[in-house]
Amino acid sequence: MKYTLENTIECLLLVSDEPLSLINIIKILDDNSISKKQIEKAIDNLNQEYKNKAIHISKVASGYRYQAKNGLEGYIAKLKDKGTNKFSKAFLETIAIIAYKQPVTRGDIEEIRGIAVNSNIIRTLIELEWIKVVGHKESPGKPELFGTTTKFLDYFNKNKLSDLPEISDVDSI
Amino acid sequence: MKYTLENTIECLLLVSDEPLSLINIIKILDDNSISKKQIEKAIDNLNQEYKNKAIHISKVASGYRYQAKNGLEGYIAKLKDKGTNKFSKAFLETIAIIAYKQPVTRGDIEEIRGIAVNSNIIRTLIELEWIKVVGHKESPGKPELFGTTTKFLDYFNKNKLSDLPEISDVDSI
Amino acid sequence: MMLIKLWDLILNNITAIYNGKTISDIPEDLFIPPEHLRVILEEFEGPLDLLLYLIKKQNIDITDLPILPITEQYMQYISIMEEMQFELAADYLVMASTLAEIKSKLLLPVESESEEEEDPRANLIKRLLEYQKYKNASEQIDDMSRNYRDFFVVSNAIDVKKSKIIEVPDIKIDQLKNAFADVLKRAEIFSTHNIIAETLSVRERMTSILSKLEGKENIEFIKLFNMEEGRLGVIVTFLALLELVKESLVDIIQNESMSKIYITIK
Repeated sequence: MKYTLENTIECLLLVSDEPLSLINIIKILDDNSISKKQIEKAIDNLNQEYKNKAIHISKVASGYRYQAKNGLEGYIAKLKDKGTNKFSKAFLETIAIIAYKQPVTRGDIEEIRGIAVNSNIIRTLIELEWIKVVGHKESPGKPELFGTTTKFLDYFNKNKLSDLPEISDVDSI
Repeated sequence: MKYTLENTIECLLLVSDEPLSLINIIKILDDNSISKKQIEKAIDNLNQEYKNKAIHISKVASGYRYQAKNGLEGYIAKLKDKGTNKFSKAFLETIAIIAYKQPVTRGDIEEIRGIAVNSNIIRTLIELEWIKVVGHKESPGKPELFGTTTKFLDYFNKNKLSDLPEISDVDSI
Repeated sequence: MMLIKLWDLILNNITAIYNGKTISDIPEDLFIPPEHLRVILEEFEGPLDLLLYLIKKQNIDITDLPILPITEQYMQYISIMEEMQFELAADYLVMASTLAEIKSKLLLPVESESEEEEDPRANLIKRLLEYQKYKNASEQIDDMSRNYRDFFVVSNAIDVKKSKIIEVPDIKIDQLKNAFADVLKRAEIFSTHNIIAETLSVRERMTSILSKLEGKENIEFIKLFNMEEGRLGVIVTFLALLELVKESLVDIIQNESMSKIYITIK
């Protein structure tokens, strides 16, 4: 290898569109002598090196990715020309039900919300790869069961489903 | 500033989807005491720091951007092998939005699709010469405005943009 | 008349968001244009959401849901929506009949022989609480830090040289049109923008004006017009210019009155 493991991983993570898991990295390197541990160690070393830098490697549900540290939001916001990422209430309620009650069918969502599910919302969630079909319910018509994906967690900077805020039963309004 | 000029520029260039010119960077930093020379020097320092790394900052027509050095092509190819998205829905929607809503910025496209624009798609569209930069929006960071080209119309065998099929009842969709 | 009834419903404390502004405390004499009312009505995510609102507004203890007044208010609301020819989802009517059914059950004399007769309201109360639970969850999700708003991901930061010759995709014109129609449908989900179909010729002209200006200091106003295009062409160019000014992409400059007008890139 022309570069150190650290430098190689740094480059791969920066080139990638998506977070890379340890397994992804091992597959790309295609070298049996490199263990997961070594890669984890290399990532630690990189983060050590970045101590004073404004970037770092962060671990989310689907793997490792670079993120900006706090402190430059003002500049980055100017750079990004972003929309405000506001979601409609219907969208948020739908994803909340799927996230917290998965696996759920469309019918389950309708039952809770008391109103027909907007197919565009389901389609968007599938295209965003925030949800996927995880199976079919054993009932007439074999409706699809939806669950959330690691990409959904990535978007919110979470590692696993249990990192989502806890919700409790409601007994008064 | 919480970070050194070097670390700030490093972060901005990495977060940006597009190359940044010296003027872009100065605008973003919004600090009259920083000169072009200082920024050039900081970029030099960064490249000095990257001497053994697999990445470096390189100057292209529209500004500075990170590039991979030689030596990791094999790995990068595997990483990018996941399909160029050329026939994907994202590709189609991106070109459709540019065609029908031009001139648009990346931010506009993201806002309409609700999903981050894949830089590879924009690059492919530019390489195909289906779109080009037609100007810059007067907002911080001066984001590029994209419009379609005659080559795009040629491909669809049309003379002018208004020959594209009309989306008549948009409101009722 | 219709407005007054609605007034009752909205005045208390509904905080409907219209164009990002809260319109909760509107002076009483202010006329609310129908399209604003529509926005207020659209704030409800379904019959359960409407019921929750009515219950909250009256500070009712949900475990002792007074079906009669709630049903009346609910029906009142539905009739306003119908009067306004608001496209009422069938689910609202289903709820109306559920309420009516519960009401009639409550009016029936209690038959003592059936032990442990369930309260007819129990199921509805359970659904309301369940819905409130997920409404809370959706607000929590909305508050979570998210990419591009609260933190920034570095993705695809490095340019990689394309070695292969690019392959031209095979796209039919209808696919393009359908893709755009799809995207517009989807855009409704992200609530921050309104998309209006504009005539393509104006959009095209905007692009061509910008292209003409690219790299130049300015262009004389009159040179942008091609008289061979006739009246329509002139109008299209003019509209495109106005649109460019509106989007702050160009400036129109005239140094003194009656002198030449120039267009510059901003």
